[in-house]
Amino acid sequence: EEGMAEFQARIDRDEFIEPKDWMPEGYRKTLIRQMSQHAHSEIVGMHPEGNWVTRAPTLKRKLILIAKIQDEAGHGLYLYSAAETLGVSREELVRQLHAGEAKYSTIFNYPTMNWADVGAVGWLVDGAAITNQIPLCRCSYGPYARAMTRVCKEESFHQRQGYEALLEMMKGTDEQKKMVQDAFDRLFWPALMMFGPPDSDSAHSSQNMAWKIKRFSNDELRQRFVDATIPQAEFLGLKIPEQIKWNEETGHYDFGELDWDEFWDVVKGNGISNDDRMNARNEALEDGAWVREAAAAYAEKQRAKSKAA
Amino acid sequence: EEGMAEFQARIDRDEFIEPKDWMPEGYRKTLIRQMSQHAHSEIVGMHPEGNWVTRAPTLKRKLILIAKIQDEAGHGLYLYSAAETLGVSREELVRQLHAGEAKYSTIFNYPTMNWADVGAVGWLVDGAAITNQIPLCRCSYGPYARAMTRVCKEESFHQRQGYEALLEMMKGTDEQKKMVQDAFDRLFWPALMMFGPPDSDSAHSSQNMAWKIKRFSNDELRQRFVDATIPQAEFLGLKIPEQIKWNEETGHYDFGELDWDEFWDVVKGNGISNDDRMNARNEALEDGAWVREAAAAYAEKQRAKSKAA
Amino acid sequence: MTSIYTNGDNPHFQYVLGLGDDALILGHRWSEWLSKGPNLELDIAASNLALDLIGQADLWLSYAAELQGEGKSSDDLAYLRDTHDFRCHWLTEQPNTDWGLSTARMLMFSVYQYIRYERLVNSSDERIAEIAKKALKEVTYHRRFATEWTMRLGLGTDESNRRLQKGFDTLWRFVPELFETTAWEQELADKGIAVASKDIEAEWTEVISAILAEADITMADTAGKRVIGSRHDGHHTEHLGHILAEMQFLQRAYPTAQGATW
Amino acid sequence: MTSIYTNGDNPHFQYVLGLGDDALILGHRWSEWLSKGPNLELDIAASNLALDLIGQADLWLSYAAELQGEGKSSDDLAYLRDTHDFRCHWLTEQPNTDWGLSTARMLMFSVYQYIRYERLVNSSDERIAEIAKKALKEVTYHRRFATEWTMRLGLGTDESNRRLQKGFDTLWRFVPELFETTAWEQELADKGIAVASKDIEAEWTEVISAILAEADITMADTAGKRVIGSRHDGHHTEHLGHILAEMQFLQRAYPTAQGATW
Repeated sequence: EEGMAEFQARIDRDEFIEPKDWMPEGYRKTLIRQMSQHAHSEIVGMHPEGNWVTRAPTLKRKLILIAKIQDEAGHGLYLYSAAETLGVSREELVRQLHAGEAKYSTIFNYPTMNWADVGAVGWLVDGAAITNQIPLCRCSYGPYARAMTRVCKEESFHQRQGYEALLEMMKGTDEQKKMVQDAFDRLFWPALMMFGPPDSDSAHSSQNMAWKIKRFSNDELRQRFVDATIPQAEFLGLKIPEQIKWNEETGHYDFGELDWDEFWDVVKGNGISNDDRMNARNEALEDGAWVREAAAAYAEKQRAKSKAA
Repeated sequence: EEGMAEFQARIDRDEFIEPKDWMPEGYRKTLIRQMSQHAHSEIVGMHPEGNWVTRAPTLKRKLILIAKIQDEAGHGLYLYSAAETLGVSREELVRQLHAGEAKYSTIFNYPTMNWADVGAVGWLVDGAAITNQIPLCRCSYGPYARAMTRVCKEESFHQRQGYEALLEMMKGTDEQKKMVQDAFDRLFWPALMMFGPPDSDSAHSSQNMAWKIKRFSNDELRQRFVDATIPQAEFLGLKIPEQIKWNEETGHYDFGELDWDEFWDVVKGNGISNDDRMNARNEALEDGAWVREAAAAYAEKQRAKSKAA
Repeated sequence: MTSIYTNGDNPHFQYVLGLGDDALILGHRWSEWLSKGPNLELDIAASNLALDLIGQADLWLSYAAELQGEGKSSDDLAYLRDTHDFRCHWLTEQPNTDWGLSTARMLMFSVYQYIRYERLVNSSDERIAEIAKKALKEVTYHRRFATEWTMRLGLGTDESNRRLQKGFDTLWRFVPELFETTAWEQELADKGIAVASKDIEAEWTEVISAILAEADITMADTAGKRVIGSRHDGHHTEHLGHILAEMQFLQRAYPTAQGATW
Repeated sequence: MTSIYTNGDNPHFQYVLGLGDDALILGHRWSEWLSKGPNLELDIAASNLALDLIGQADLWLSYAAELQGEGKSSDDLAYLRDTHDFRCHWLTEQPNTDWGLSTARMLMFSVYQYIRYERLVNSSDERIAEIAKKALKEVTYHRRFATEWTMRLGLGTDESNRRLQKGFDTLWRFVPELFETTAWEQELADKGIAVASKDIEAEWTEVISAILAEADITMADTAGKRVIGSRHDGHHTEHLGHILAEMQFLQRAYPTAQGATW
């Protein structure tokens, strides 16, 4: 009890909690869940974009796309490492993902259907992620806050790159413009759902707020994203869905009700690509097992040799 | 000795030898080798054409190509069955192919590099095969002669289809015409080598002639093919290699020396595609093992059930 | 929300196009088995399935091109549309991971096609009726082939049962899409031209469940499962794009070559 | 016999094109590993290799386009040639059957590229020298990476040794082609512009055999083996066509879209 009060006091003073510090079990567990979910999203997120690597239309775009996916693998690595400071191994976290026990951002269960999706994922999905993550750069857990700072910087870069790619396509042929519109139409709504269920349905929120693991509500962040994104879509020259309207009174865009039934359906595995994502992860894990074993065996032999010497 | 004389007398009278008839071991062995080699060629020959099935340029061409490859599988089946009448199982013959103990026509170790190759394989490779096989329709071993009759009929059809496809391409764009010329330039010489080494280097020939397993020499058949093919190539509008010249005196086309070093090199495994062909066969065999086992187990269960009933 | 690629303008064309695309893509998947089958007999069987289906595709797409009225050919429709204009069901696009999956899909789809064609034989559109009649004969054989192999694999060995079950389990999620019925499909059905997909779900379920019960394969309950996205809006699994990249290469790379010169 | 696709007109262009195509196709093969690697660290490593190689391809192909003098871009060369105009070595085209084969190929090819670039740094063509200098830094890392993984797999477990050996055994047949030297390449070499491929065979063999001896991998004797067909005549393994069908899809399917708008 006393520890708990002191812990909360530290958080209230905006101090960082570090790995060796005492922390409540709930805080640790919530962080592990959140951080690993975030790491898993980076990893699974490689696949929808990876779908276009071999078909990128120019050398420049191919290089940009590879570099972006590489950054995602890097983010996954930081975040797993940050989570490991909480006393859980990367192997265990990966096991949870593959066993279907852990979640990842459900937007990756939608397929990438045309080349504009690659730009739109940068613009909308990375954009939503950043909106979510910027507040986490001030999260109370030190390793997470520091990882987020780095991740956000790179994701802002991706977001601008994605947007720039779409700007270029909008200068192209009608077919290219249509691809951009189609990508926007498909990905915008799932991107809004990346902020999670409406505040009215969201569990744990107040405790996480108090712990400064979460600093704004889902709906607040979602609104912030919509307000930033719609003018960008207009600047691109896209047709904006009818239900989105500027509200002079509130100074925000109204966007109506989201289709939460679809959200839960996709979370539960009913998206077009859920199985493809997990199959791809499982294949990579299984096909690579002998390589990981060889590397471990080799390292062991080297250790034994240097000990003997 | 007496059996041998009677056997030869039957052959000399142009009687067919049938499976239950007495035959010399050498006759049996030679036939098994030749028939299985022929069957293997049909099977391995599916691969270079199969390389283009998923990229055939029109629905019509896709249908024609699939049907042709299907016929080759069918030829493989007849020929294995015909060889089985000599007391060797299809499994054993397939094993010999996969173990690298048996040969197949080495032209299939060249890759198919452009769409015109599909037509050119029909025209030149099936064309050479027919030239080789027509005399075998009168071969002394009954089952082989009958199989050859059926095979030749279908291959003549393929040959005409292939030639017709090239005629169409020669009415097309410069790029299409170039594909045809390129396919001819690459495949013509290996097609000539399908008749086997020059008579001066060819073993066993006289015995096989006496047994009427072989009815014309390699060089005779090769010349026959060249004489038939060059006018066809001219009709297509192809550029004929310089070393090929009409010889007024002999009434044949002279074509100079073939590159037999290349032939033997490719036979020994040094062609661009030798390994690809054997890998493809091995993969099909391995990946399909569980299916064949299931079918056998099911058939066994059905037998047991109908016995019990 | 409708997609920019929705084309509700000419439902008659869209409907026939869908019949053609199903046959084309599933036929293409079967053609991938050529020379890779478990034995020669199955190489030949796979060729037959591919030939029948691609032949059907040619008929449907030729008729679709007429209904479209833009002077296109079946080849134009097959080779010069990108994914968003394809109307095949997602089930047909799935890769041949093994003979088990291909068998499971063929059972699912041949039963589906059989029921569709059996009803389309009575279409008030004579052209549809005529093509369906021809195709029905072929699909009758496909259904028998798929049923027999379902039995062999389901009842053969433990491994074959496991693999076949895995094939089905991979594919159940694509079943609800088979029975999605758009408003315009319903209208065409009301006019006697088309079959409303939802009207054949019960029969399909009955047939499949009887076969699977006999084959010792567990059936998933997919009834009422929501379908996210629609082929009518150009939505597909990621596999279709890879199929088309390969299938359309020559037509795309040599655009000035005319169809007849290939 | 020369091929209709031989282009001896502009050897300088052909030489640089070959350098670019090698980097492009091998880079493409590495890009296929993305998100499929044995672990995240190797996903990242594969990306690095792909980025370096495709970056090199861009430089070489841009320069090749200049030498060609037809106003083309590196993208035009990468995306609008068919197989017969590609000049990459066959080794680069081979599919990634597993990490063992990819490692074996990378050892073979990075040592080859390293030796080529090390000499091209002194090319009398300053542009070649400049690009080679930049690329040499990257390839130094590639060679180290491939060497380290050859040790890990060669000396790790029985399975890894077996798989790495199999990778090498699959690829030996493509080694003689690395050292084929055309008359025009020799002429360019005599002018100090190019490196004659045959001149680097001894060094390559020495380096590779030392590494493989340490890694417990058996080396095949490929010296003097005849090469049937030539990349300079547009001859390739069948894999290249499938790479291009996928790689070039968008440029082929949307020919009116300009490079800058992608």
